[in-house]
Amino acid sequence: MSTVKGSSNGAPKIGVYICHCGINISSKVDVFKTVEFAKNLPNVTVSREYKFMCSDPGQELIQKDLRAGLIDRVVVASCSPLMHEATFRRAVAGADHNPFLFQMANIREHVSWVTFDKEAGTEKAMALVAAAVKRISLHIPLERTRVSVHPDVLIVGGGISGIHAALTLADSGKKVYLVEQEPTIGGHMAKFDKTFPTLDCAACILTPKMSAVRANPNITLWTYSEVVGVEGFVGNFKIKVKRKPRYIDESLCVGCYDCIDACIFKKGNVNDEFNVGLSKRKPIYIPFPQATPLVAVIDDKSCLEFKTKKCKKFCVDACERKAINLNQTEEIKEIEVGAIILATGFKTFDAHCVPRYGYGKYPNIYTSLEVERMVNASGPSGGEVVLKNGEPPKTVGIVHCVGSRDNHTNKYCSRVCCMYSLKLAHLIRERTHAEVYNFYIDMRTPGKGYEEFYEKLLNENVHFIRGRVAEISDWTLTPEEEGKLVIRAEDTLIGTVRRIPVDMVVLSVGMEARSDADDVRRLFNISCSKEGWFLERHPKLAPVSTFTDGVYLAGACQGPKDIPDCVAQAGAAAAEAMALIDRGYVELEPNTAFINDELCSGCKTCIGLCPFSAISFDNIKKIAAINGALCKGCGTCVAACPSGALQQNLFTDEQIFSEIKGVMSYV
Amino acid sequence: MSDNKSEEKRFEPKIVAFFCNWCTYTAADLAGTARMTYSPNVRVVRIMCSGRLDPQFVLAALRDGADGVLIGGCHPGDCHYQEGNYKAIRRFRLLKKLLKSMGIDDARVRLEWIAASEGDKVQKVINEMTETVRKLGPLDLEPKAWKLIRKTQIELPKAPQIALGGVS
Amino acid sequence: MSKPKVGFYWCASCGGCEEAVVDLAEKILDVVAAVDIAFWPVALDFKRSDVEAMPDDNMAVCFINGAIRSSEQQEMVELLREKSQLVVAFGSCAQLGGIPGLANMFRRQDMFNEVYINTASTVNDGKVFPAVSTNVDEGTLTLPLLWDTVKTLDQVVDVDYYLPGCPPPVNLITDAVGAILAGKLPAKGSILAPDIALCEECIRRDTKPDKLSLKEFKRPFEIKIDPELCLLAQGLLCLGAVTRKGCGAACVKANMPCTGCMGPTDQVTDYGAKAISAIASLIDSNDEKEIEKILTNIVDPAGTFYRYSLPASLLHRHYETSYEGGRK
Amino acid sequence: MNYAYYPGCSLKSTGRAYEESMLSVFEALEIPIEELSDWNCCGATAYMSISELKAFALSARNFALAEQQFKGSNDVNLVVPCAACYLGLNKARRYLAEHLEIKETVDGALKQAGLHYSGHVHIRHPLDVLLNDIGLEKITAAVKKPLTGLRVACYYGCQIVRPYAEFDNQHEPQSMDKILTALGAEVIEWPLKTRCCGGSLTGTVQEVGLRLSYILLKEAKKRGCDVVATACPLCQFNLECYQSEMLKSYGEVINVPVAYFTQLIGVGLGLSSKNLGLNRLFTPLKMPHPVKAVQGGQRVHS
Repeated sequence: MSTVKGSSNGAPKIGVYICHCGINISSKVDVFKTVEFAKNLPNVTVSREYKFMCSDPGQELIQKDLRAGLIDRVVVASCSPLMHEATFRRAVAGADHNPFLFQMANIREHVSWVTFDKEAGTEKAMALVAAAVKRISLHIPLERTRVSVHPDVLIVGGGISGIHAALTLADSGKKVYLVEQEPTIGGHMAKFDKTFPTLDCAACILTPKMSAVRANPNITLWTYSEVVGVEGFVGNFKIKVKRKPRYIDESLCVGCYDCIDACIFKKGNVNDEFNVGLSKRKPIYIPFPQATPLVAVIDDKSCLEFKTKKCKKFCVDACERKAINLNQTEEIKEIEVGAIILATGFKTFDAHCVPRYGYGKYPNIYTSLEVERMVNASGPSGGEVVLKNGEPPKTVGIVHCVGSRDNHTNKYCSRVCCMYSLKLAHLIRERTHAEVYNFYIDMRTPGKGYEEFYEKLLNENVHFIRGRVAEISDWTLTPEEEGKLVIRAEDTLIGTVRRIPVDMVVLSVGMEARSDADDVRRLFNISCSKEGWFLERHPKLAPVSTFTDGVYLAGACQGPKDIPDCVAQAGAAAAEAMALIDRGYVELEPNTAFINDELCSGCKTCIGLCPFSAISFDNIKKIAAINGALCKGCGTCVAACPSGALQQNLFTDEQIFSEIKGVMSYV
Repeated sequence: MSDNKSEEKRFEPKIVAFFCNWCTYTAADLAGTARMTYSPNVRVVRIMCSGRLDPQFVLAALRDGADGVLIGGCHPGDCHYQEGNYKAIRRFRLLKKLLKSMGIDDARVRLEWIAASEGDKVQKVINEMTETVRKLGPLDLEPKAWKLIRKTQIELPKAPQIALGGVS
Repeated sequence: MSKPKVGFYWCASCGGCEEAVVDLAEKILDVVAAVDIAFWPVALDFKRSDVEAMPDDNMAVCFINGAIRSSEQQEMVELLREKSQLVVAFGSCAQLGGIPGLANMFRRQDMFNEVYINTASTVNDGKVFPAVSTNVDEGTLTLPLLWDTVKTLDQVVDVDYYLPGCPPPVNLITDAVGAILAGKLPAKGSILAPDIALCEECIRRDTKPDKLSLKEFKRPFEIKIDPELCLLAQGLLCLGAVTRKGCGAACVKANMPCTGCMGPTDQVTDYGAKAISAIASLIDSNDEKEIEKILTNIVDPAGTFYRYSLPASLLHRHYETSYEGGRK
Repeated sequence: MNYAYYPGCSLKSTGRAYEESMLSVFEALEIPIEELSDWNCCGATAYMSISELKAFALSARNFALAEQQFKGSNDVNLVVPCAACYLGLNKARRYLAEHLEIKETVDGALKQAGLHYSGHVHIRHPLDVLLNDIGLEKITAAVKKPLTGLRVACYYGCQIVRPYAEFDNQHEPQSMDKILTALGAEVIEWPLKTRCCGGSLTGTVQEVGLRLSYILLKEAKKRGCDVVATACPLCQFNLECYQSEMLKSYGEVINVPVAYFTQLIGVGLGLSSKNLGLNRLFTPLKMPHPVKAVQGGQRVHS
């Protein structure tokens, strides 16, 4: 249905297009009634509906009317402008009209999807359409300003996601800064033994990529470093990176371990981060043999010299290359980049938070990550799965969903635990031939070859008990339970509570946002989901972009993910960054503030209000002056301007007043 | 609503909302994507930042027939433009003071910090706001402006005889 | 040919506007020479009947000052509108409601009680209030009805031009008269004053810091006011930045903050709201509690920010005291 | 900070020893506490299971009285030793705070009695008060006869930490452990701290109730404890009074003393066993190394 009217000359000719969005909108908004309503609004010459306005035929509807001169301004009532404003602006521009003679009415997210009653929905939709129509008459043609894009990219976080993104970009010839806060890249993946479902060893597939990073001339690798300052905007970020002193000259150290062997401490005396505390390291150390860069680091919190200034400093003498420099100080690097990829990863759930599982209270209760190290040939026990008493366990219980799918801790599913629990079950059985019990709520194995892996485990005589574990304790009732850990859980398949005595418990801890996630997101000016995961621009259509242009997400910092998903997303993030850089420029939204010199009294009210120092006082003209390139278009100064001399493109007082009148013009 | 006879009489307040583009408007979109049904009485006007909110807009909305105004911005410290929401809260505080002194129940104007992830808060706040204003009843500024003129024709009570008698 | 006829009339006002005409001093002679004064009750003996007798559009222009708040004023301005080709709202009261407009903060009866009962000097045992009609032996005496709500001139009749100020500055008056006589008039509805804020002509502008922020607001009697320094920078609520220029910053020169009699510039809809936005933006705190504390020294927001423009504001008047307003 | 004491029915009957010992301990530690005058049933169990609203109304009356009695202070700390009362009152306080419709009805009821509750009452368990208001330091300082060598199984029961973990961990409560450790006792590590004692089942389906308390005592004994410390009159009753029954049913001699944690504190503070109601215990409390007195910090053994 559609109607076309002539218009009195001079007056704007507005085209209104109402979208059904399949039935997403039309089920709660009477589209035809709305078209009728729009037709009778002032200056509306064309009023149409269409199933999917965002589709090509939908856009062509608009373009035809523009070309035919039936209309010179466009209002589309469909989804959120955050979703398709860009699409329709392109369409308008495509028909040789200024893209800013366009306004969108959000009748899906803000109406049909949130309104129960169709009549009410229709009324609300009409109000929003009326508002857009009133407003559009006041729109004027605007030009986007172009800003060139700096060709370099910053990647924060050197786990598998950061590594993959870095290599992808570097291979395309882009210069990349990879910043990692640990002394080595590799992240969590480097700690794993085998990877599901293929059971190929993590190191075998990761370490080549790590050394590739080291070798690639396009990648500047800054480990033991943190981003401390972010300024500027898409295409032109100014970054400050703090390089913590490792007291070893990276360019000289060859990773020969001589200094470490020479250390005054003959044995390790500090919990080894890489082995998640299962072993000790010395104050001077290399995290693990494949560390990248393969450079020693001195931990000044535990080094005798730094604590007492009384160390004999054998390490210094031991180093032939004189790489050790105890006077090294923290260094601030300032760089410019066009795009940023955040790959800051995750942390595992702290099992102490579920006291009823006895982690930290009873011996032989381990987290999955600890067991990963245990089963790892290069791990603290050289790959042996052993109890505290050195014996191999005869029975092992693996508890799923620790810190996942639980109202007391995290509501969400961590997505990887079922699969890695199966993997650990397999490895433990392989190493010890122990009886392994998996306690699960649901077995979640979506993914290529995942279900098959589960199938395989079922045939390896691993026990599966469907039910959340109630408690783990040393409270024994029968002689055979003596000296064991008793797992109490309801077996929901046979409908009874079971007590299973085991020698060792593995708590399959879930994934959580890093504790510093909130600082990081503020630093980069992006949002977080409730759980602390970085928020993507759109869950489906913009999963690696953020609401801050030029900042992209890769890996588990955006939500729980397994390795394949992380790598895939890292590739996507790299591609987004590449697209931005290869375009070479960004077009800034023209919604900036501007000043009417004749009206400015030079009262200076606005100047102090701009957080971007875009406003200055022109001492010759004695009025305020705005630097359009610095203005980000918040409009704070506009609201403050006492004489209305300041206005904001696309959000002038007039336009907003008319929009208000519009929404209040009820049918 | 008309599908329910008993509710036909119920007063449906009109509320104008000013939502900042980056947090609250996005949260409202999220509420939509999550299909969180809420009361249809609120009409959203999008501004880039709560710092753009000129108190004039609030009064204009009331003058144009709104019974309440809802303002939504990013949580303190989260402003996409760093400090816009701080300017908003300063103005809002003084505006509330003015409205109070003008005899308008300041519950009719509400400011909420709603982050992009808080779709449920959008639902909650809008429902609450609708109920609050429903309880307060219609503000009805615009029509009243005209009624006032008619009112001027109402006669005052006659004064007692003696009053001017003494004068004459 | 006969000289153009001119009328002056006052409604709810203090008489200051009439004074302003007298302030024209010798210039007034030029005016008198140029025009016939057809109606000016304050100065010359004219009666309403004289006006009623005039043919429509008989006067070239009628300057009306004062707000409109009684049936009589309404009748008069409607009459004068008929008889004049141009009507000029003269002064803050006619343009915005002015000081009398602050009566819109109260009920009529409350004011009567205050004036005819509560004031210390009043003796009124009979509790007599002005009444529209009163019977006495000689017959019935009538008084105009005092409205509950004060209005601006253009809320009652169609207005062609506005002369802002309390009272309008002499130079603006002469310019206006000149323009009218010369027929060089701007678009209908224009305000016959520069469309730019007072800071522009303020002698203290250069002393205003580029980035001004305020930790507290002070009231004139609370401090010794620096005669050079920007008054806002001294913490005084000087509304110059929100107010139209044209007065030569007279008050500021006299070491007193601008209170806004010239009204807002053309781009501003609601003077008070805009003032609030501008002033509040300068508060030097992001903490709600502290902000509240800083605001406590703004004791009468309505009286401060709507001193001259309450009837012209978007809210017009106090809500709950209006007849229909508020919750019953 | 002043405290209002809400005894509830138990502490005036079966739980007398709890009242006596708690009040003496408070006195010894110079904690001002004043019994709530004209208090009534907390509304727990019976009422709660039949008509919540009535239960809330009963609780609310106590709150209103408390506010009345302590007009001066704007916040009243209602000390509630009985676990059932503690939970019942706590639940009522929360519901009144969170559900306006309930508050309105209850207010109406209170109005009838010329009372008003404005929501300024806090429900505090003695454990909470001693640990968080008074503090271990002050308690340690007051110790006269350290409980050294006394192996205690701290038993919290179900109602103090569930469903509302107001002041302690729901699954692994620690407050009693900390306090008694401060008094020199050796608290044993056992996982049954909050496992059901059988509750009112011992009165209804005895064999079930009995089994539940038996499990607790058996485990406590197995871990070599000298005494089980409780914080609930019903738990104390169940665990103490049925030990002979257990002998009958399970052929096992239990004979473990079950004392209120306040009694043990009292012993540590050197209060007379009469003031602590120790004489009321069925199985008398035996100190491992009888301590005569503390002379110049030196313990002298007889």
